[in-house]
Amino acid sequence: MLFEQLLFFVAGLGALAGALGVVLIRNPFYSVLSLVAHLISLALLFLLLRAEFMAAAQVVIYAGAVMVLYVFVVAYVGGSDEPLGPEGGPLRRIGPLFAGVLFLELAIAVVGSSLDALDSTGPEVGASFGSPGEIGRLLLTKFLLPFEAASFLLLVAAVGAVVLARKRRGLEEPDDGVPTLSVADVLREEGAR
Amino acid sequence: MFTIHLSIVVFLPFAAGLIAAFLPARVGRWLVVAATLGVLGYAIAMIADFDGDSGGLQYVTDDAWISELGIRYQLGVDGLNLFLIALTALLWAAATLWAALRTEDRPRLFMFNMAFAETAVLGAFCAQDLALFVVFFDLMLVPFYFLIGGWGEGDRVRATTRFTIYTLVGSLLMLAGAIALGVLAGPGGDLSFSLAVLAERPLEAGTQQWIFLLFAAAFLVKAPLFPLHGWVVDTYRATPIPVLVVLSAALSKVGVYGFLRIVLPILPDASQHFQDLMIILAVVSILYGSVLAFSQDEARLVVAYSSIAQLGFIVLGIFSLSELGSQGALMQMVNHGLVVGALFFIIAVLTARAGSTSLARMGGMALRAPVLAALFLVVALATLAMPGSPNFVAEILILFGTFEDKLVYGLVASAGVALAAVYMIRLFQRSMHNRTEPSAEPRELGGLDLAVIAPLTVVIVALGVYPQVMLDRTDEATTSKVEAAATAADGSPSAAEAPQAGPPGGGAPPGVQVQP
Amino acid sequence: MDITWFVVLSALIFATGAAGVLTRRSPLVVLLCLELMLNAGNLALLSFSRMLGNQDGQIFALIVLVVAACEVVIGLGIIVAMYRRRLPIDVDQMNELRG
Amino acid sequence: MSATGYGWLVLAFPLAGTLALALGWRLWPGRAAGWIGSAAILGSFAASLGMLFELLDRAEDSRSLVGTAYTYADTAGFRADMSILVDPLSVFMCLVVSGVSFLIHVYSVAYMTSDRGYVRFFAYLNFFVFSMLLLILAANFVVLLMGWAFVGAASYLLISFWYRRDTATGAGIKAFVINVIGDVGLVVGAFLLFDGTGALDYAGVFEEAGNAFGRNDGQLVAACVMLLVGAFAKSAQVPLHTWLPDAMEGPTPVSALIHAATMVTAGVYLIARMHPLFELAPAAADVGAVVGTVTLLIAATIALAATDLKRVIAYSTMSQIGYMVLGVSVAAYGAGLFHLMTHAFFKALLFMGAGSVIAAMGGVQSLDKMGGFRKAMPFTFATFTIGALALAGFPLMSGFFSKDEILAFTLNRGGGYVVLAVAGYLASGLTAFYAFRMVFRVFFGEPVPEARELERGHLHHGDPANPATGEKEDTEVGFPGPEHHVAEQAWPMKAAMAPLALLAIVAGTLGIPGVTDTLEHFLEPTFEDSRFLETHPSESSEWLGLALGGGLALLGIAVAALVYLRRPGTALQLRERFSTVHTFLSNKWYFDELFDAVFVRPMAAFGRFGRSIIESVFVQGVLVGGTVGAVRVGTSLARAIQTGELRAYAFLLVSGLGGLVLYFLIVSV
Repeated sequence: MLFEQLLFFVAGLGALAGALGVVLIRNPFYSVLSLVAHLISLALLFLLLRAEFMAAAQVVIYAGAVMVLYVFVVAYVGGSDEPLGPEGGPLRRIGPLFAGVLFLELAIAVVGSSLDALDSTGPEVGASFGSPGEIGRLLLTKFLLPFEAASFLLLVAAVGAVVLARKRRGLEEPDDGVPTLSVADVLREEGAR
Repeated sequence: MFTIHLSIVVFLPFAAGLIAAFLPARVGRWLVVAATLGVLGYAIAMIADFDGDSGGLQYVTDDAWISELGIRYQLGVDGLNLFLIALTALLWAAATLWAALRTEDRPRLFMFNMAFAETAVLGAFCAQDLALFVVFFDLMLVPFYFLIGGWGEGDRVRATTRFTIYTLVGSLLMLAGAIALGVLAGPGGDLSFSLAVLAERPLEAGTQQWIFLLFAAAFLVKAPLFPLHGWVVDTYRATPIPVLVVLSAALSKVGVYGFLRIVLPILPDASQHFQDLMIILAVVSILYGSVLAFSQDEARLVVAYSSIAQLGFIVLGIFSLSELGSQGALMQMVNHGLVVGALFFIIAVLTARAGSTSLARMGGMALRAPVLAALFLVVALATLAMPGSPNFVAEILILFGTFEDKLVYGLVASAGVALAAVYMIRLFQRSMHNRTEPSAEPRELGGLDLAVIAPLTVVIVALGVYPQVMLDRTDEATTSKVEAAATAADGSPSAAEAPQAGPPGGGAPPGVQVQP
Repeated sequence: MDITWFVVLSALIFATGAAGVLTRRSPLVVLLCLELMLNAGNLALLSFSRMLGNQDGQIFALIVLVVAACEVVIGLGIIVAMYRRRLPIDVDQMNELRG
Repeated sequence: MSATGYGWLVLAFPLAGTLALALGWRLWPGRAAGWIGSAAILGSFAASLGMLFELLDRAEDSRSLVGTAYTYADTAGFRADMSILVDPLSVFMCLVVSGVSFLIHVYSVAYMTSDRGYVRFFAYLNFFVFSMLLLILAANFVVLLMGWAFVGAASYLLISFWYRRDTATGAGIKAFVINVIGDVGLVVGAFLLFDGTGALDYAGVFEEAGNAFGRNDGQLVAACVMLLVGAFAKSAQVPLHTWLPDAMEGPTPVSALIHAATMVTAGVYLIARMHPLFELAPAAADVGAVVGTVTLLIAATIALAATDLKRVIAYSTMSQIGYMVLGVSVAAYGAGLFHLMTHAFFKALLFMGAGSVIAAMGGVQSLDKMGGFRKAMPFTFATFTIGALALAGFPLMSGFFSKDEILAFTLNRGGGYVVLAVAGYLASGLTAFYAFRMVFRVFFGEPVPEARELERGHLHHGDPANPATGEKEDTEVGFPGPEHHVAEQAWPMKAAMAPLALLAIVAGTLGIPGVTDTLEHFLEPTFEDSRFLETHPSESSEWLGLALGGGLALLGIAVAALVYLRRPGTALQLRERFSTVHTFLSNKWYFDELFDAVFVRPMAAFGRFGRSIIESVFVQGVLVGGTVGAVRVGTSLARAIQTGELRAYAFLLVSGLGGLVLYFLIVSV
């Protein structure tokens, strides 16, 4: 029990610190690293919640793959220090206030909730709860449709990213002589060029 | 024996338009023309096959659509919409043919929108479910928005904005009315929007009245009738000709058709209650439209205002609440569609020769273009309801229907017949006779233009020689539609708040209408 | 540990992320803060899943993960495209979509 | 073949002619179109004769036949068939119309030779004859209206035949619009009858009228008055007459055919056809009689002052139609129709002669510029004089018997009708005067250069110009063309004029009081139900009337001879002496100005007002502008939220979320 509590507080503080780091650090590169720390802490919390598969996915996909993407982009764009100063108008200054109010509301909602189960550690669950096997079975039976939709979404996002990031002729870079054909070109009426 | 599926008729153009959008333009445009001709063929087969003795619906399609709200996909044909469908098919065939021959700018998109518009209009005419009708009614706006905005002339942005917003506001009022009608008429959540069901669920007279006003607003804007015709001027100026033909000939009929199909059977007491108001609007439209038609210099606007006057006649016929009047109104819808379509094509031809739509710049075309002059003459005479034209039969029925109960209004309206002679003959004379303007280049109709205009003229003449072909098939249906509203005058329970002093068995004498 | 702790922690992380979205100017960091908010959501989903002893919540979280991945891909793609067009990478200077 | 079969043939010939000419307008070379058109009308005339003989074969009480082709319109109690009525009246009218039309077609074959619109002219002319025959043969109001309106349209087309003249097209519009007003009158009249009797066919209406309406029943009188409006519009009776003088813009054969011999008599035919109704509604018949009398007087006075040759004849037409309307309105049907027939002969003849003179003048129509054509055009002189004698009612000419029979009949009705008869006699004196004013001014006196040239065999060719405005003519459509050689020289014109001259002399023998009553006897079956059938003036009073009329005619001619032959300056002196009267008359009693002030200008003003105020301020400004404006305001509010700032959107989102949570917190408490 104590171990779990200890782990919760360590991981929770880690996650919180990571989150604050993301928000407060001015250098985007360190923000990314801070997010990695946050994600790993979160993965620990997931373990506490008996979501082994999700914890693994969190570390492998998020902290691993996605964050690498971030790092690359930061490196490419060149993460310059951003002033945390007053620019951006009044909205920017009251931003934290809004966030605080939101947290208060949510906290009141959770604490003041009459849901008794919240104050428990949850029911006893079998050893296979949250295991990759269980999740896989659910994905291919009960949640087949969302699963397929998600895969399609990924495909669309991939195509979208290609279209967005590809080189364009005649805008800012000299023509490299390689003709490109986009989906938009196919759909455009002839004569409208 | 083949069976007629209305869904095919309705959606054929849309499907063709969609396919054509992915074909090369020169193939695609002819595919759309072929589809409109197919619909026309279907419509002709329907007229031939139609059982004129039955007043009921034929070729019915009836499926559940949104069952939670009691909305059904219900299509059907009776005498009321048979010829309007044929009219729509004919005009779209003519207009797409016309467009196929000359639209150079984004032809596939243009043709797709035309086809889409035909589907929407056919759907509105066929729909037998109020919700479905509303859907098609609003759907009509979409292709026309793009057609006018994308291919219009002159100040097309302003025209499109005004047209869309103004008619959309009307449509939204109707949507509100339709929802209210369905909800209030369906006690205890037993919702139904089927017109046949609604007609059997009479509402309180007071409720009927405000719902009537909502519907009337939508239909009168669409028609258009004075004073809700404000969108006409800009729109008629800007709209490209093939679009204008179908806009003026078919689209405007959906509004007045709505009165016969929906308002009269479902809101009989309110129709009776507002009879005088509607007749006054109609009469004012007739006179106002006529007077303005002959003080216009722009050919398109002459026809625009003449349409207002003609639609005034149609509304007058409908709200005479007599069988003769409605029969005449229905016939006039078809006739007006035919003549106005032909007129706009002719005006397009004239404009091409004069280089301007101004009557002052035309003139003297008859010498070099005798065939054009002859066709124009036939159409112009039909427009002014020359006896022997189908329009005459329609107008005499309307006037006879009106005279029965509302003699005074009828007499005032008949002045409109004389005024029609003034503006139509003026239009003919200014463009065909007198001296030729130096800037105009009179020349004869091309063969392809002739192929568009001549068939319309032939139909006009044929209907003038034998109008019975139409009356035979329509009169059962029209009679049944007016019945409820006409008898509401005789003191049915819900009309009790408007006591009538009418003679037994007859309609109320003019002016005895008591406003609560 | 009671589930309440997890949920409150999730709310705290969510609010922190929201504060970041509202205050930071670099779109890159805004995206990071969005990740924070999504992860806070995931934490809440898993907490409730544990509370109910039902694995459906975990599937939800997984889907959120997918969505987050997509968002990252598109978001970063936009940032790269902006960079290559020499556009300022600053959310306060982007208002092309003004109506 | 049955009589109705011939009836359909009567219609079929000119219709076929119209279609053949119109559709084959490029095929017909030279004068072929003219001869085709003439042949079609001759066929019609032959078929009319066929009808006549078929009818004569039948017993007198079964001489009314209806032939139905198909149901034209039948719905909700409204029933109209495409049907024709063959009875003595319609046969008589068919004979007159097709006969005179044939001669005028023949005349036109030559007269229109050099016109570029030759084929078009004959297509219109055939269409006109078809329409007129349809009007005559109609067996119900719907078909009647069809013929009625077709006639109007044909007349419009023919008046504006030379459509480069804006005076011609203007006159066409005027004629058409007034005719449509008449049509509307007929429609209303037909409704009032339909409302009472439930029928639209003549037989049904007449049968039921007696049961449905009492004598002088308000609705019936109203119906008859509306029918009269139609009749007046078509027959150019006051106040709907102003189109007729203007219609002289059309080619002269048109004036002869439409605006003298046939179309304008349609009103007379209508009243005769509707006589059972008018006898039930004597009040309406009296309206007809009074209007007829007023018209005959007014027109005769205007004719005294008019200087345009064709317009003088046009006013005389109005005046003569006035006599006919008076006749049929006072139930002198036989006499009225008799006059219709003789008038058709001599008026067509007069117009043909006038056409010949105008051709000789190179298109000039003013009497002031004519003179001395007697020697140059002996044939025209002879026939024109015969026509003028008949018009004046010179003893033993055709007009003498027919006109005076009407007046004798009117006198015989007694009471207030005596006043009408007196006016009629007065006008007959004026008629003789202006008829011979024409003869003397055109054919006597010092020959004008054109006449001298013609005497030497040369035809004068003026510059083609519009006689009304002096504007240069567009000879591509405008007549007379440069190679116009018709005056006195074309045999078809003479061939048409000679029979008419003969008829103008001898047609009176069909109804010499006490000697012959052929026409009246033939028409009797149609009018046998008339209450006035037996109330015929006595022979002696008729002869007394004839003597009086003949005397007045001689007096008129004598005065004209005095003024224009013996003392040529008198006319000018008179004009100066009575300049007010002259101005009044030469301005045609200011009817045009009256209409202009009462209808045209207010309408135009309202049109301008509507365009500038109602349209732009109210309809487009307030209604459309208001709606669009309201939507615009709404959208600009919505646009204000769309700042494009990411942060603003994020704030909106977070506030929304916060608000939502707050809402649930509050609700759950």
